[in-house]
Amino acid sequence: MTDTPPILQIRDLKIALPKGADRPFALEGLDLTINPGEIVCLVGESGSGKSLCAGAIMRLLPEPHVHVAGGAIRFMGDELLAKTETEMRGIRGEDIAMIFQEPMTALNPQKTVGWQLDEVLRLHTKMNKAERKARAIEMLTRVHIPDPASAYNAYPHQISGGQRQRVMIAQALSLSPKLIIADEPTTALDVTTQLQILKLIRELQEQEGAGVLFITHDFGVVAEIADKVAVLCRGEMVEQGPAKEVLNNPQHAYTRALIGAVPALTPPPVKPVTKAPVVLKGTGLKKTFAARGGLLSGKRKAVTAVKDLTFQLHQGETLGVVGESGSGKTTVSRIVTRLLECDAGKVEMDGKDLLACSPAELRAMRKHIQMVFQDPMASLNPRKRVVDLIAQGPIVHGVDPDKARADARRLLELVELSPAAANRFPHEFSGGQRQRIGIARALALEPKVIVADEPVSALDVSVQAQVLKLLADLRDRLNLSLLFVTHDLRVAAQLCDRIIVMQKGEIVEHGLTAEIFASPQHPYTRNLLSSIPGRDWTPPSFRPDAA
Amino acid sequence: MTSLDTDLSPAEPPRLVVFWRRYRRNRAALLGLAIFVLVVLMALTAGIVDPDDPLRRAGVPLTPPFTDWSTPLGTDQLGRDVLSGVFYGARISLLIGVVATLVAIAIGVVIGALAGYFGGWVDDVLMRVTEAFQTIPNFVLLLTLVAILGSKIEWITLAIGIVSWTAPARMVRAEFMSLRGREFVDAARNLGVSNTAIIFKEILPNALPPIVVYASVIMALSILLESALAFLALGDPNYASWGNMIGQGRAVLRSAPYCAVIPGIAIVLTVLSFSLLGEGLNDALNPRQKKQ
Amino acid sequence: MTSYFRSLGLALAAAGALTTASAVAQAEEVQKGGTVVVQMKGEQRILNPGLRASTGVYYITGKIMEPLIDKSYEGYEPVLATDWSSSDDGLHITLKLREGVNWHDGKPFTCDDVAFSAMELWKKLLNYSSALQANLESVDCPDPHTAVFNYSKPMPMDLFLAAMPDLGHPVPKHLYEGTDILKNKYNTAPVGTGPFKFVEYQRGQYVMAVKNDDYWREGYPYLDRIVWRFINDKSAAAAALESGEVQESGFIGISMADIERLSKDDRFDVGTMGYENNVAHSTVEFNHRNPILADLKVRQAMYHGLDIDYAIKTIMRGYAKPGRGPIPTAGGANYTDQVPTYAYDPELAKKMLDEAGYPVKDDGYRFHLRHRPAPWGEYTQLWAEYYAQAMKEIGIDVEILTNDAPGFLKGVYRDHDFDTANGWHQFRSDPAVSTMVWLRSGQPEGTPWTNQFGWKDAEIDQMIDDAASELDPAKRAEMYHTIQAKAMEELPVIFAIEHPFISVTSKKLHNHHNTPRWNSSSWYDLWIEQ
Amino acid sequence: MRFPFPPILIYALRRLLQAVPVVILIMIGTFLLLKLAPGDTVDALVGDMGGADADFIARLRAEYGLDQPVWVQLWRYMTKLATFDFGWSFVYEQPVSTVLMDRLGTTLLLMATSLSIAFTVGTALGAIAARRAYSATDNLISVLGLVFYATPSFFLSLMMMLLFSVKLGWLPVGGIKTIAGFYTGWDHVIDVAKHLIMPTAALSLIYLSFYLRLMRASVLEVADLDYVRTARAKGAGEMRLMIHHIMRNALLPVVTLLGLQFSTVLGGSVVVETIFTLPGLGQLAYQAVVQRDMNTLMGIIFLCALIVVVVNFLTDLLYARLDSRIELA
Repeated sequence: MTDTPPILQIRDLKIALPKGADRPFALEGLDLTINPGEIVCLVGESGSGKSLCAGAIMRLLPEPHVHVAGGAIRFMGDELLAKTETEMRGIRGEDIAMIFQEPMTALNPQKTVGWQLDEVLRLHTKMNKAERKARAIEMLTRVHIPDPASAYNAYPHQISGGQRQRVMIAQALSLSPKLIIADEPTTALDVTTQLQILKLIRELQEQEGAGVLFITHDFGVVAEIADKVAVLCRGEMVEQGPAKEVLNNPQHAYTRALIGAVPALTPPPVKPVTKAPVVLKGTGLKKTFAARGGLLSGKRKAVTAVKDLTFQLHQGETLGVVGESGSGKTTVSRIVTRLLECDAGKVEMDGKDLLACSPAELRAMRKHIQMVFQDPMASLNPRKRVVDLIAQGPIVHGVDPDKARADARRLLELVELSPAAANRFPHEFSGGQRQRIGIARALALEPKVIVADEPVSALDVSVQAQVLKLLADLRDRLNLSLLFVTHDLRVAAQLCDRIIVMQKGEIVEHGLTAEIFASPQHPYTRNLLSSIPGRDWTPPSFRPDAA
Repeated sequence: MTSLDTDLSPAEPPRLVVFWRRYRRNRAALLGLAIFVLVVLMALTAGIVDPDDPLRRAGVPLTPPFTDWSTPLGTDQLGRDVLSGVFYGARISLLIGVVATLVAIAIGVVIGALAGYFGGWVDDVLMRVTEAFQTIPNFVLLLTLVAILGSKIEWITLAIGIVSWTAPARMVRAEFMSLRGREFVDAARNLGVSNTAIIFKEILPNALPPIVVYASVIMALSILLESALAFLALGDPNYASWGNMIGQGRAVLRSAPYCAVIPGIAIVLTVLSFSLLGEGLNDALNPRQKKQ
Repeated sequence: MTSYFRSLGLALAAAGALTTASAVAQAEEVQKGGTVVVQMKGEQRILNPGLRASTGVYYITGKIMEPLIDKSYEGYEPVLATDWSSSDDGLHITLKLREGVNWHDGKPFTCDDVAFSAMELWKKLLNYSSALQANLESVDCPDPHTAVFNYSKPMPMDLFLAAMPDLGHPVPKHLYEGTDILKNKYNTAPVGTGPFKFVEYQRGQYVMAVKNDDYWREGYPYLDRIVWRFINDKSAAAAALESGEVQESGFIGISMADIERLSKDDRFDVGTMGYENNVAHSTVEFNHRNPILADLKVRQAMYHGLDIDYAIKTIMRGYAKPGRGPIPTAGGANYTDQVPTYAYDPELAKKMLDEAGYPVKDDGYRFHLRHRPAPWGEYTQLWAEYYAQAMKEIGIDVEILTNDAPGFLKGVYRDHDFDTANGWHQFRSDPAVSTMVWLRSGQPEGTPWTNQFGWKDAEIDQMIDDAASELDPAKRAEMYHTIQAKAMEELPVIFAIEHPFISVTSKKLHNHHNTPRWNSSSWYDLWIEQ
Repeated sequence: MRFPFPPILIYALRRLLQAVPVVILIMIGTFLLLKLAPGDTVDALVGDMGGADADFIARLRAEYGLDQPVWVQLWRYMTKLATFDFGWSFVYEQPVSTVLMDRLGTTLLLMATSLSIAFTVGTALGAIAARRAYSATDNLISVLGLVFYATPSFFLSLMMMLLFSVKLGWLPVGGIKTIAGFYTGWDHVIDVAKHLIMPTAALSLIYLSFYLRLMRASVLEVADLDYVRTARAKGAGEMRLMIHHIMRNALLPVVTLLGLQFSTVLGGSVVVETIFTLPGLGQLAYQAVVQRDMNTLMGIIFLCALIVVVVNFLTDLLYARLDSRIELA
């Protein structure tokens, strides 16, 4: 890129894990170079060691349990590993700045935005109070915060997630650091916000000419922002190169697998499901939350989560409910399963209104409509063995416990898990495996409808693909009807026959997935689609067995 | 594909083993466990150490310790054997600790679970009752209950349980409030599991760890409360309890300090062991906390 | 628990019988001024001896309010009354009142005060006194310094005299007349004629009184100030004595072990002198409604099972003697030791119980008893535990039911819900007005410290009534000896241990414990080394 | 989002209203409970007087209204209470309000000093222990805290008294001031302070370990939070982290405990007040139970409820002050 010396040079970095961890080194032999004005993406799945790399550069590893065991980290030619803690303190925030994943938790909730911006300046400059404030407000302006002066006085909980991330960026950039480490900075954000933040990072980095180490798991984001890409697999760097190269022509099998797992934005072929009978029908659903105000205040604000929602789900069909956070999509999934009581409307199944059922009737009806939850850890009772988790439903509905357990073992095979899993506890499984158990549990009751609430959003991309494939297979084999709630348009495109796009509790657009992706009608849908990271990049397709 | 998602990781050791591994990391907790085991052993072997009634006249009153080997730790004002009292006292103290704790936890779990799970007016009513109990100073309530019921050991234990349930109730309530929103509870409801089963079979086992830890606090407090009652001469004199021994030994504190100091040390060590035990349990049941 | 001291005060000339040092070093020169701090184990909240007959009250108010007549080792001592006489029919008692005595507020003390106090307080409101003065018709005041008590039935002069030191405290009429006497504010801020004037009463803390410069005994008192500090906790009280914060502790205010310890400490005088008027019995009381206990042989066997000497040595630290029935040695002529006794003999006890038809059963016991101990603190509790210990040795299981005072009183005296009970009970100078209520049947239901034991013996009842109306002292004494012997034989109650009270006094104090009811007296001649 | 004055008032008023049913519940409950106790105040009084004859006893019962059915007594009491009339203490022969006011000062002084010492020392030690987690310092602090906690308060009190009053003669044995010392001004303050040292120490040492342990856990937890990492990444030093970032958030659960513990400490002070003869509400409550002094005990419970309401209100304010996310309205 340029002839100037690299900002950061990592040579043969080794990070040791404590005894008893799944491997001795979190990172082994990492080499990485970042030049000025360059955005280097460090890509990997969870547990690949990518975040520890950032910790090593900042010298903020949780020592002594996790520590650098070898190698060199040279920053502007200086060896960081040789610096004293005091020297490091001078470098942190001033020369190397960091942006974290969770904007909510990464800001001190008890201090105003202004105070936190001020702190960096106070720590590293001799500016007086007025100058610092001017600088802070200038930074807030640069990150495009609407009303910088009032944001300065606000507490983090008083501004939105996107704005908080902007504050984090302002804080990181306020001393024009030479290196910015961004650790999954957009993962927690909605897709439209994500795009804005990515653009912002790009924009500011270009202005400052700083080097950026961008840590992410999302190839879409990589496609959006990276100049260079390094791919980590269980602590080892398997591939490195210019972004375009790696994205479009990956060499290593792992990279290929990862990229191959990224769902393409091409919807499935249209199935003639609309002719099939309707199994689930929602009419005029309405839900308002009487949210409590502050912890101590008695005033309650009403928040409308869903207003006047109507939909139909046909036999064998997958209906996607798509929207950003706060759109009410999750509320929909809870209403139709009657985990939440609805204010008005009907949910009919076999001509019976689920919402009007007595508790006893409802318990019987629940058999027919099962749910797969978002968080595979939280949705499995950690104190129950897998076999009991799966057999629980049938047992509740009167099946002989021994038979139910035998069935449960068979179901494990159906979701491609070894029967040995039956006697284990949930925490002994990986995320994808847990989600398979969740699916098996839903299937155990042989339901007509499965409501899946973001079932893959907590999973790594390769696992995500496998679980999606499993769901699709099962749906086809068992002729299931699926109500699939997701925020991820790529996932929706993969699985859903039809989609409903929701915004602020209302349906703004609905129709066949292919049609909506091809020609979105509503401006919001258009905005959503155009915000998908890496939408212009079509992942090269590999046969799954290519490796 | 490099790794298949469906491959199982190697099986983990049984929970008890994991529990013990975590527990033993805390050295203080190991010490606590050791003392606790000792106290339990004392309680169990009391009948062997002294097969007779510990309240009988065993020797010349106020024999100092280590002077007469038939009463190695000396005798008290009425010639009762201090050693035998300490051993039998372990029984009573443990009994009071365990039973009072069970009573407190049982009341606390029921009230806290109902309030936390159902919320709404149930919660309001139950929490008002809890607040009412919490507002009355617990020791004053205890004195009142003992004034009503008399100083029989059964009643004292029950009364201690009754004045100790509010904290576990609040704790259980908080746990239930956070757990009832968890997806596994939704999952159970979605399977058609009844409320009772959800409360006791789904949520309660998950709410237990902090309660188990807190149980050690109640045990400790129960023993201290009993000794405070005995100090005010409201203990049950029909049993040798450490509290009674101190309460009476206090009169001879200046001339025969061992009468109060020996059971006093027993109480301090036992309460200490409960507390350390609690910390160990916390580390073992609550692995969120940093490991050493 | 203070204050279960009842005393009526009767002549008890036997000076210095039970004793310590002190009172000898009269030669020393008196030092005037200074403050004496007294420890009180419990708080007497009513400071009016005309309303509450209790040593706890006199302990404080004795210095502020004076009785008409007090007692010394020599006999009766004129205080506010200078002379007394009775009409021959015993229906009129005439008192000459001291002249020139003023109340602390400056108003003169006259017969009107005595008449008002006698009619409105002593007769109506003062516990114990209302029975004594039941036959008082009126009090006449022929002149301001003469009071005539008119009775409808003869009042023996010696009974009247015996009662006066405790039950003869006049109150100032001008402060009480026309008010609700029970709620009068001077009940807690007494105004008297005594050597010390009330200053303040801080509840839960102390009562303070200062020297009365206008006191009628010229040149007295010596002290500037007296403070009564309420220290319930016996260990704290002992610590206060040792640290010099407190100079006197009376009525066994600290533990027996500390009393024994301090008796060897040369900073303190420890002894029973000055309590000749206050002797008590530690008892075992039976509920005769229980058929087992109604059996005389069982009661006698139980007495044989009690090692009284051991209990005196261990519990009372030797400051006591074995009881010999309802009249203690302090009973003077009325006392006798010619009574049946029950030596400690567990084997005999077991044998007697076997004979009575109560062999040891499979559970190792002959029978089970529920015992209620009075919650009066250390040695009553120890006595109860010793009793249980001793009974177990002869095969009787005793379960101790501990309650606080109201619970105990209700359980024993109102509900009769007990098998045995123990407490201690004060002998009030004359058996007629004290321990006989323990034996006489027909006591009003629910009255504490009376015969609520279901004990009824027509013979004893008759003997008690006869003795009360007998006017010849010698005959009377004889009758009491018979009653005493009979009570020891029949054992309605075991009067197991007789013990006086004990004071611990700093040697800095002089002229202390020099009257038979010293702690209740006015302390006008007490002085302290500066 | 500063809170202007009126919302606080409104908030205070609402807290007060919320407390009303609780207080009524407490009062009725306590009344009925006490009525279950064997014996009544006349038994206690007669016991105190050393006995009395039957007529006298009956007259006292009628005088105090104890001959009425329980519900009549309850109704009479509650209607009087509604006008804030606490009634008359038959034991002290004073209006209950006077009896209570005499004691309130001492109790508040004792509680306030011991709780604030327990709180400040406890949190400080807890923070130190957490920062040096699992070191020797941590172990020493933790175990020492536990030992004090495990020692029965009367044992601790008696030992202190023995050492400091009897052996060393540094501190007075008990009481709230030197009687007949007649100190004024600063001398009085110093005198009272000297008398309060041991009782305060005895009480605060017990409760100290609660704060210590909670603070230690809380600091450990907060120190792990993301924003502390953010502050580190900004280049903040350990001191700064502790003071500006960890402390305030870590204090939140501890402050909650402060509010909850107030009535517990009042109960705990029964024993300490008895030993040190402090004329406080704890000892008064004990005496009231033993004397069956209904009105006084009810008055204490009522006062206690009020204090708890006020303390909870204050902790709420403190909480809101510490936690910017909470608004009072």
